[in-house]
Amino acid sequence: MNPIQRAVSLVCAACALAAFGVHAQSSTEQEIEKYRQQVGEENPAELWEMRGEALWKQPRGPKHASLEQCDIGLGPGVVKGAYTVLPKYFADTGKVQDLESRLVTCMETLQGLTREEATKNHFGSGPKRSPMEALVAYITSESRGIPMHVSVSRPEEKEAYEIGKKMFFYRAGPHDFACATCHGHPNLRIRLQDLPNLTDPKDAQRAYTTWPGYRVSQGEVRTMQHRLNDCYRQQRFPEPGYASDAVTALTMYLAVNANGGKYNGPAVKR
Amino acid sequence: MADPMKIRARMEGDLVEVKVLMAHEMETGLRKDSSGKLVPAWFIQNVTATCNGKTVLAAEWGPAVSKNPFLSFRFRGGKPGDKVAISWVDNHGDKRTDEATIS
Amino acid sequence: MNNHKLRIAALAAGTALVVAGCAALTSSHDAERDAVALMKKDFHSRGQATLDRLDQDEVQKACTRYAETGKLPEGEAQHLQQAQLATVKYPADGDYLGDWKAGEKIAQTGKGKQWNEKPTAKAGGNCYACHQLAKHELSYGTIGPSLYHFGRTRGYGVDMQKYVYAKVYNPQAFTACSSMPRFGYHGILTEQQIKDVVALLLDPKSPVNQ
Amino acid sequence: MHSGRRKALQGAGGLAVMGLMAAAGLLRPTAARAEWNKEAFTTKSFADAVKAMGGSQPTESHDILINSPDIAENGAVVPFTISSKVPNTQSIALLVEKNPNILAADFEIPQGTEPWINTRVKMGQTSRVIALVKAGDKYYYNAKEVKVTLGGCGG
Repeated sequence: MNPIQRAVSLVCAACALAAFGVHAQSSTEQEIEKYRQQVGEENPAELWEMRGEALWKQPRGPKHASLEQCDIGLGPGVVKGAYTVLPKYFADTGKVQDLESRLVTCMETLQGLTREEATKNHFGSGPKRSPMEALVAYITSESRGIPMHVSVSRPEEKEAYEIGKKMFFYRAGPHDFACATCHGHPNLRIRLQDLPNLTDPKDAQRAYTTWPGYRVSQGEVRTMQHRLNDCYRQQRFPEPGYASDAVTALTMYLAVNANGGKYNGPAVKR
Repeated sequence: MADPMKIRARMEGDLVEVKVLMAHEMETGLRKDSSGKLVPAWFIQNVTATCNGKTVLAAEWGPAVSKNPFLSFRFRGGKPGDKVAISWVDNHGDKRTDEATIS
Repeated sequence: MNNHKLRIAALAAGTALVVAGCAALTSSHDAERDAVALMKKDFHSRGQATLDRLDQDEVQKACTRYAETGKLPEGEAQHLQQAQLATVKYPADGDYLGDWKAGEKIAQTGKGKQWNEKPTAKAGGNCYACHQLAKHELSYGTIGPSLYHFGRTRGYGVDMQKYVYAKVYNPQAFTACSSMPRFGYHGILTEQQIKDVVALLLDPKSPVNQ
Repeated sequence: MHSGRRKALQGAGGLAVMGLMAAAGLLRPTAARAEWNKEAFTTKSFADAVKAMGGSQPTESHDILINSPDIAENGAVVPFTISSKVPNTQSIALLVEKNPNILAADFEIPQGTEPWINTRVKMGQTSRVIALVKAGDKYYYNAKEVKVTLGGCGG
C-alpha cells in the first residue's frame, strides 16, 4: 500500500460492510481497497497545486507584488520543505504562525491587502475559489517526502504547544466533547471510521502528514484550518477564527506529535 | 475564466499515454444548495484531443462525469517533442484549450 | 482601514497574552488559563453555537483537569457522581418505556446543536456512532461498549428501565468523566426521546434483544 | 457522435471535417464547435439510449472489458477503465443504468487511438454499468454491477 492509498483508507474504514453482510467482508474489503487505490492514483488536488503556484508568482494587491519573497519558515522565497517546520515563531510579527496565518501576513505586508481581502473565501466552494486553498496545496506539495520537524525550542513555540495541548483536552459545550474524546484513545472507531489517536506519534504522523486533502465527498481541497474548523462544528463548540492564534496553537500540538513522519500531502480523502 | 488543465503526455512503447485533469464543477442540475435552491446544470459537453493537427480523441459528456474530471487515453503516431492539445466546451459555451509536450 | 488596525491591535494583545503566559511555563494551570483566554479571544458565536459554550460547568472542569492523566481521584469521582445523579429529572408519569422504533431512528442520527443547524431542529442521539446496538446495523462505533442483547442479559424490569433512563439523561451520575454526552441534562434529547431510547435497549421486541 | 454526427455531416460541421480544417490550420482546436447529442443524454433506458445514438439491438460481447472496483466507497467518484477488443472499434460509451439520465459519456475513437478509456463518473446508487461499443455498423455491449455505499459514515 502506498502512502496515498493509506491516507485514503485512513479516512474511512469500510463503511460498505454494513450493506453487504459479514460473509462478504473480505471481498468487500478488497474491493474498497481497489477503489481507494484507483481513486488515489490521480489526485485532482494537482489542479489546486497548479493554481497555487501561479498565484504565488502573480503580482497582486495595491503593491502589485507576488508572494515570492514571503518567508514561510525557511527564509524569504523558500518553498521547498517549508511546511515541515510549521508552525513556527516569526520575529517580524512576534508570533507563532501556521502556514495559513503566515500567508495572511505576507499578503498584508508584501501585497498591501487587508486581512479581510486576504482571507476572503478562505474555505472555497465550487466556483467561489479560495486563493488560500490553492496556495496551501502548492506549498504543501513542495514538502512531499520530507519528514516533519517542527521545533519547540523557542519559549513562544513551547507556549503555543502547551496551550494547544490544553485546547485538545478541553471539554465543553452541550455534548461535553473535547478533541480528545474521539482522538485521545487507541484503536477506536466512530461508526466504521478509524479514529487516529492524535496523542500517539504513529497515528498523529499518519493523520497530520496527509492534510490538506482532496475530499472526494466535497470535490474540494481542504486545509488543516478547515479540518479543525469542521471538528469544532461537530464538537458543538462556537466557531474558531480563521488563521487565529488559537487554531495555530492547536495545530502546533498536532504537528509536534507528528514530528518524524514523512510529509505526504495533499492526499485524497473520503 | 476557466482554470487550466493538468495534462501529461508520455511515450509508453510506441503509444502516447495522455492523462488529463480538468477543473470543472460538473453540476448535474439536480443538486440543491444549502438554502434549498436547485443549482443549475453546468458541465463539459465536448472534449477533443489533437496531436499534430489530427484528432486523436473526441468525446461527448453528460453531467454524470465526476467533478474535476479525469481522463486518460492512448494513441499511436506521436513522438517525444510533439504537442498534444486538449479542448473542452461546456453547456454555457465556456471553453478552454491547453497543451502538453510529449515526453 | 480603521477596522484593520483594530484587528492588528487585537492580535498584538493576544501575543502579549501568550508571551505573558510564557513566564510561568512550568505551570500547567497557567497554560490552561491561557488556553481559555485565547479561545475566548479567537472563537466567535455562530448560529446557536454561542461563545458561552466555552464556559465549563463543574463536570467539564474536573474532567478537563484530569484528562491527560486519566481518572479522577476516587473521592472526587464519588462526589461528582452523586451531585450529577441529583440533576436527573425522571418522567412525571413514572413510565420509562417509549417506542423502540422511534428509539432506533434517534440512535441512527447525529444531528443537533451544531452551528450550521436550525436550533429548533430535533436532535438525535447518534448512539451507533459509539455503540453496537441492533445486529442488523454493522456500521457501529467502538468508543462505548456493545449494547447488543442489553435487555436480554441485564433484565427488563422497572429498576433497569429507571437506571437506563438516568444513564442516558446523565451518564456522569454513574461514571465520572464518561465520554458520553448528558442527553437529558443538556436538553439534547426530550423526555419522550429518552424513553424511546430506553425502549430500544429494554423492549423485548426491540432488535437489540433479538 | 453517431446520429448526432450524421446530422452534423449533413450540415456544416462534423468532427472529421473540422479535423481536416484544423489540420489545414484553418481552425484552432477551441474553435471547433462540436455536436452534442442532447437526445441521447436525456434518455432513461439502455434501449432508448442506443436508439438515440443511432444504433439498435446491441450484442453482448466479452471482448469489451470493464475494469472498476465492484464497490465504490463514494458515488461522487467511481473510476472506470473500458477497453475493447472488438475489431474496428469506433466509439466507446459508458452508461449507468440507475442514474437520472443513463448515458454518462461517449468517446469517439479515431483510427490510431487505442480502444481504451480511463475516466471517473458519478453514481447515485448501486447500479448496472454498461460499456457500449460501436464497430462498423454494429453495436456491442458488456455490463457489470457496481455497488455504491452511502455518502457518509456517521451522523
